[in-house]
Amino acid sequence: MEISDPVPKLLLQLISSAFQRCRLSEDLCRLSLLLHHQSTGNDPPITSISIADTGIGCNLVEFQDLRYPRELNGPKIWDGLLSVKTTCFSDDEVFCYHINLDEYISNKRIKRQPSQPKNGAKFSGTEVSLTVFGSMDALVAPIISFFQKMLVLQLPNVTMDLVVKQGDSPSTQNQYVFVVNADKTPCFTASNLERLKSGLEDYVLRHGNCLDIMCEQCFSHREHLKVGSGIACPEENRKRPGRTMEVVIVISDLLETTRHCSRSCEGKTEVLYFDNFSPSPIPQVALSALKKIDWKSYGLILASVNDQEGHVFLEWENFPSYVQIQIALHWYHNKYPTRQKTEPGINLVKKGIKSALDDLKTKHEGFLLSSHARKICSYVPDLARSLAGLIFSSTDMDFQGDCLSVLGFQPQEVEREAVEDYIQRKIVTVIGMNESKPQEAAPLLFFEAGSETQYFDDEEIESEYYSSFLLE
Amino acid sequence: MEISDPVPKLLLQLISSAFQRCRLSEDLCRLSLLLHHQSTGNDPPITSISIADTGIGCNLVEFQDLRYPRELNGPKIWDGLLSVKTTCFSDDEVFCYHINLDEYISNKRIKRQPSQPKNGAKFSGTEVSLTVFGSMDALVAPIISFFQKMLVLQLPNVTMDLVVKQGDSPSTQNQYVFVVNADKTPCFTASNLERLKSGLEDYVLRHGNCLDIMCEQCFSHREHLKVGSGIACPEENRKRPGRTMEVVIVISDLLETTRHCSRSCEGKTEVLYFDNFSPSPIPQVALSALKKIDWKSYGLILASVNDQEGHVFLEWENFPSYVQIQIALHWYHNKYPTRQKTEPGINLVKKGIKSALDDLKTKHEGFLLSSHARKICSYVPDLARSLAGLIFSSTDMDFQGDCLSVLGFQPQEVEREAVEDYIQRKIVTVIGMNESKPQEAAPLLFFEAGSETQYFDDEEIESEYYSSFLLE
Amino acid sequence: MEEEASMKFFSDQNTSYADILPPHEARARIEVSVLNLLRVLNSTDPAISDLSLINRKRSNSCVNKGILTDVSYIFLSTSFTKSSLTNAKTAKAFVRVWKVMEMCFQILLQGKRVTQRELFYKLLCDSPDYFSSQLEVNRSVQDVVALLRCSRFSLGIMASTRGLVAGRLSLQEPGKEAVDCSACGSSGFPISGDLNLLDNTIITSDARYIILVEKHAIFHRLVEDRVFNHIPCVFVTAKGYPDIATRFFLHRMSITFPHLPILALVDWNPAGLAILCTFKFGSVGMGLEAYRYACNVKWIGLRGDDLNLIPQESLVPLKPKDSQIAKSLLSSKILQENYREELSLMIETGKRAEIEALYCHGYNYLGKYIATKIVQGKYI
Amino acid sequence: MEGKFQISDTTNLLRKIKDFTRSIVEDLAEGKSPEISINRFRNYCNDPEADCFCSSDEPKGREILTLRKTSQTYRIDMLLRVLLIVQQLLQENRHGSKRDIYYMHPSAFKAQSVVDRAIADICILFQCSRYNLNVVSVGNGLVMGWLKFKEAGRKFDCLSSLNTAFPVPVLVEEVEDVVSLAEYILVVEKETVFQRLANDMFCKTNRCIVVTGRGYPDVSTRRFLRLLMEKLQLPVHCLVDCDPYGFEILATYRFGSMQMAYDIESLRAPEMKWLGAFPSDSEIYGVPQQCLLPLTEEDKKRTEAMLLRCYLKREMPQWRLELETMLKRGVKFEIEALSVHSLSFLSEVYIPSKIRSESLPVTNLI
Ligand SMILES: [Mg+2]
Ligand SMILES: [Mg+2]
Repeated sequence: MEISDPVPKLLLQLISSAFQRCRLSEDLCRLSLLLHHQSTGNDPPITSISIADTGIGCNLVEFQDLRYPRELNGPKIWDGLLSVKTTCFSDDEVFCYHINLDEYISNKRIKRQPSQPKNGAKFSGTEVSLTVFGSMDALVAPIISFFQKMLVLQLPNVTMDLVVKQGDSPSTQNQYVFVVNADKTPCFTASNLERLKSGLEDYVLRHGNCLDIMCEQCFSHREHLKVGSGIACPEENRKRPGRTMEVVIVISDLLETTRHCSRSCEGKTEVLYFDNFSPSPIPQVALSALKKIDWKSYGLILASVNDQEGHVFLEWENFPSYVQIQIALHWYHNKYPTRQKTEPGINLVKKGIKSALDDLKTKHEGFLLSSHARKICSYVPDLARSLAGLIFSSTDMDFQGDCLSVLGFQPQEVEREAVEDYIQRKIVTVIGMNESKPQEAAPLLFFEAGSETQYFDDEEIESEYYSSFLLE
Repeated sequence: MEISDPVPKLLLQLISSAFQRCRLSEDLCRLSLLLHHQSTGNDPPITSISIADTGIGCNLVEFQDLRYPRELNGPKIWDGLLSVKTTCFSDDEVFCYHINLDEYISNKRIKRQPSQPKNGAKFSGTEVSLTVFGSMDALVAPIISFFQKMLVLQLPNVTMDLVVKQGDSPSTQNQYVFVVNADKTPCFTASNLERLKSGLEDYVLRHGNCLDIMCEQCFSHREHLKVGSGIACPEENRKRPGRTMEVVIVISDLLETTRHCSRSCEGKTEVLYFDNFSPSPIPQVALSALKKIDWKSYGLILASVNDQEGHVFLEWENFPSYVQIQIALHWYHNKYPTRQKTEPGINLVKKGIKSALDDLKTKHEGFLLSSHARKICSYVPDLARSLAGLIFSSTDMDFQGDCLSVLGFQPQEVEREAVEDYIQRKIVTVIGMNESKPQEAAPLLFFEAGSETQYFDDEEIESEYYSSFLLE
Repeated sequence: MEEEASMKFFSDQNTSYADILPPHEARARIEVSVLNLLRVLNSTDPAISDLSLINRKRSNSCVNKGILTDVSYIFLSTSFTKSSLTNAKTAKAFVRVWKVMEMCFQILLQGKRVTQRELFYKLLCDSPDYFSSQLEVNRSVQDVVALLRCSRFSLGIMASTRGLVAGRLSLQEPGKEAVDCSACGSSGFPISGDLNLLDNTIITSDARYIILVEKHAIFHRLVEDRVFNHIPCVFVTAKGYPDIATRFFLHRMSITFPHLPILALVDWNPAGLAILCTFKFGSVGMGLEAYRYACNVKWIGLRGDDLNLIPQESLVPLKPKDSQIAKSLLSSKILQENYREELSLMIETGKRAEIEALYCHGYNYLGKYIATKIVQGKYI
Repeated sequence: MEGKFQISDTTNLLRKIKDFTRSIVEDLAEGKSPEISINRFRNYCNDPEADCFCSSDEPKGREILTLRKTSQTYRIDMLLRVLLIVQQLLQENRHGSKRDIYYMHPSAFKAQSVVDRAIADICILFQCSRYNLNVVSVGNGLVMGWLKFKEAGRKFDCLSSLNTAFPVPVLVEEVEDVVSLAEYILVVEKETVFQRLANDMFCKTNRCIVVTGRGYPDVSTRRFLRLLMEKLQLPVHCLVDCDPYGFEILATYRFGSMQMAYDIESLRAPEMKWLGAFPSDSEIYGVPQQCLLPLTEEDKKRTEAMLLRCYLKREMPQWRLELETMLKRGVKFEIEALSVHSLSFLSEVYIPSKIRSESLPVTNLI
């Protein structure tokens, strides 16, 4: 018998709470999870679970909302009893409670147990433990995945580890450590968004944080990643500031040689969602937002949005499979903890995503262009060639010199190719800029005080040379 | 009560016989018809009829074929009794008979009456008389018409008159005299055909011999009439000669001023038929022949043939209504009388008519041309103008003189128009001749150059202006 | 508003025209275009300059009714159409303009001229993605003309001309002997397509009239008969609708000899009148290049008055195309009343007559006809 | 003597016209239908294997026009109408064009082709060329180069301006005093190529005379070319597009046209050589792929029809082979396609090298 779904969900909630307690601490903290399978003699087997953190100590209110994870049909796998020990820095003792989640009457839920003295030691922390029937095989993967995602937030003061013990022999013990790579990560003073960007980059480079180091088979340089980020705040922030939607998008070219790396998403885009510094299933509203983004204006054609129990993947119609897009959304309130759970509005999510896309576009010319702009860009090499041709074929050296200096080249050092390249890049940049900027009229090649100006179309009089008076 | 149809028919037969007896006489003869309406007191009224001729005297065989004119329903209007007095030149007495047409048994039909002595007088003649009940109003018109048609044959030795008496007062007596206009008509030696031509001309000019003299309102000149005639003899004439079909056709333009003369036939063509020197209903075979003539080859399109109890009218589709066509057919045996009544064959009739039409064509150039020839003729004025132009514009006076004298003009008297006219007429004549002559095989002595497509015109393709800058 | 509109008619400010430039000046304009583009492109507020092309639509055409002069003309005003690289509709045309400019620049550098067909092939091989038909090339050339305001000829493109001249005229091209146009045969002297050359040709004449002939064959007849010996005149024909060179030449004549009346002998049909009007008023189709060549052309024949000279059979029914042309002519604001009347007469009678119809009076009649008309002052 | 059209002087022709008129008048006066015998000519048949007489100048049959058939009567009518005009032209010693004649009676003639046919009939009837009738046409042709001549006493001095186009003279028969220092005559199909050569100053570096008929050559251009050939005895080379239309033009210069078959001897250029463009030139000179256009169905039909012409098989089998090659390859190209790489390719490379190789016996076949 395995421990079935409801339990992991409860566990993730407990871990998340522990993580928050660490996060809010100003010191380095540790979050340890122990899964101990006491297989010896017992049938059904018993797994004891302990979640210990060195965070700021817990508030019993946190447990108020926990519900007993009920299996509709099936044997009872847990008695519903959480054993909680917690102490704040300023406390003199460690408080102990038994919390029976199977108890409906709330004031009967929590039973105070005798406290343990701290003996003057100054520390804070919490340990929550429980014992369930069944093997823990189904528990390990979601917990690892949770920790891996947690790392994306790159909170530098929290180290996480998971110990899985089979029986009592130390040889059957596995330990997983989840720690932010300190030398590569932003310092403590970095903003949440900066950390998220860095975290998502790492996440991509390490194949979803599965690896300890960057996968060099897939990515040769960190610089090959294109990262864009955006922030969106709700309108009412003016009155009650603090809520923020942060979006980071990382686009990476897989190396030619390892395009078919088994760990890649095959061109699918994983969307990570964090709700108040905690990995979270994506809410419906964000899902809708993802569907409603005008991807086409970024040259993307969305094929489908697959929601596999909170794990969301976007599929594209027109993107080469070796290009990977990774999206992370983080919705949080600066003043944590707040008990009031909120959801972002759909426009807020869209705004955040678009702002991240626009950021990408701005930073990378010719990137994420709409199909219209890409079509225009396809003309650019030709145009650049003609312009360079005009410059270099001219016999008027002054003119050539003027052109080159306008473009910032030194006359002596100039190769035609470089000029052509430069013009091409410039034009592409302008095309990209035009896309994101609200259209404002471009200047005319010759400054003229024309009367009405309109875009021409095919209606114009046919350019027959020997045309008659009648064409008037 | 009127004397109804059957009686006139019998009367016309009797008159016809009397006419033949006159015709065969070599002297001048007279044929008198007296209709006497004895209205006084009697009811129903009685009309006594007498047909007297000074011809050669009759042969009783003539009466053999007469039948009592029976009315199917209606009162008996006649007792069937003919009273006949006749004598030949060589007879000493006038023989009298009563012939009862109502008697079927033929040898009971004729009852000899006492003869009357001639007292040595030398004369010949016959008088047939009968008495019928009823008024004679319906009798007069057909009899007059009969006599008028009779005149068409223009037998110069027979004078016909009709006296119609109402009661005994001379003031109520009308006399009609039908006499061939001696000074205009051919002499005795003229052929039957000549007389028929002349007679039909008169018939037309006098509006169907209704007038005593030519109607000058309709016809200004006799010369305006175009007359054609034709004779056709049956093949077997070689063995038993004598039977002849003679056809005369008169075509007349009515004067512009009186195109709508009430007496004209409005463009319809009356066909007169004579059988052995006697007006006769047209036989079926002649009717068929009329329908089968290839009128189109004479430029005529036959619309319909109307047979109104023996009076046949042809209607044309394409003939102007002021042009009148009159046709007379005469089928006879030279050796008259012959008891054997014959009918002409259809081809004979056709042959006769065609020969008359061809006669017209020959005599009148450009007349009765087929639509094909008329189309050809439409080029004639042009041709003539060009030829005259070639002659008159030439600066070579000798040449001009040559041409004019070839055409029969005296150089000094020549006007270009006259020459042009003359040439025109000449060409039309040639075209008409070409028509009647059997077509020779087209003189094409070349082999075709094959039907390859010709793409280009050799000439300045100055078709409206080039409007393209393409210099090609 | 009204006043402002009328003001425009009397100033040259609002007309757009194409200059005839020597090669180095045309090249300079192209160079300025490149520099302007680069400047804006590499500025602090970078942009891709739009090309402002003179609007070649009918709606941008104006009529100059000569009040102070006898010359009326049609011209393009200064309304623009914009060709922009960032506009999907115009992007390709934008690139084409530069491609054509580049090609013309090369040609000018070589001191050569090309035909439009050659230009087409060059562009077809150089940039097949942009040019697939002659039409696209022609249009782009027009765009370049509208952008640079210089004539097609100045861009190094040869113009073919069908124009001929003959009569009492002497032409001396720079560095050559003078040509006596009364002695150059019935085929006449061809008007060069080289506008610079035409501009620099010395023209002398003792003629008293310039006679514009619609048809080549009529021109030939008049010259063969040496009609200019009897009527001191110069004959000009464009063999139909005029090309720019012929109009340019006629205009030069009218400037050089301002007192010579220009009399047009055209068919009595709407197309004939249209040809006359093209000489007289110009056409929007020639756009920027030719409005300045409008001449005060008078209509000498054929006209409605002459119908009694023509046999009935030489009058041919108007064809549908004629009616179409007539309709279009009538809708023109510039057409003067007595021309309108002639047109209406054509429509009313439903007939047209060719000049050749006068030959029914003999082949030498044409000269007499023209002389009579001139003597009687019968031209409108 | 037989079949050759002798150039008859005006008097002679006028006399013939008068004889003709007189004979018609006589026939009519006698009530006879006039019969006008018109010979038929052709310059080729469509059976390349045939043992035909197409190469001879003899008539290939004749028709007799009478007043029996509507169509023939119409033809006589038109013939006489035109003849009247011709007689006037001759008497007044003026020239008129076929267009002039047509326009004199447009409603009677109905179409230019009617006049054309009447003129052809008259030429055949009187065994003369069209210009003998004083019917001339204002040609479209142009000429430049090493040439000087007089037309009806007026001087044409092409030498004075070697690269200027002169119109081909209208009165070709009155051309005299032809003087030339040229080594050859180059006939080009198109005005564009002519202009190219002018622009390249081709005649400055090459001693030649360049002629173009501006597309399908008209009678004056062909007649003028023939006259130059006769007077100057120069080799003639022809440069046309490599397409069926170009070939048709070439064949028209070389063999004359079917329409004017009756007067072929004064119009064709019998020694003309085909300079190009040949189908194989596209490879030899690297014509870019996009300049090669596929033959249309119409093109193919045309080409197939031309391949049947007996004169090709008989006289120019190598031309025929080239034409077959074109059909096989299924592509055509214009002369301009040769010069995409360099504008002066034609004048500096292509034409000179072709003309040089002409003198070599091997390639002299074409
Ligand atoms: Mg016209
Ligand atoms: Mg061609």
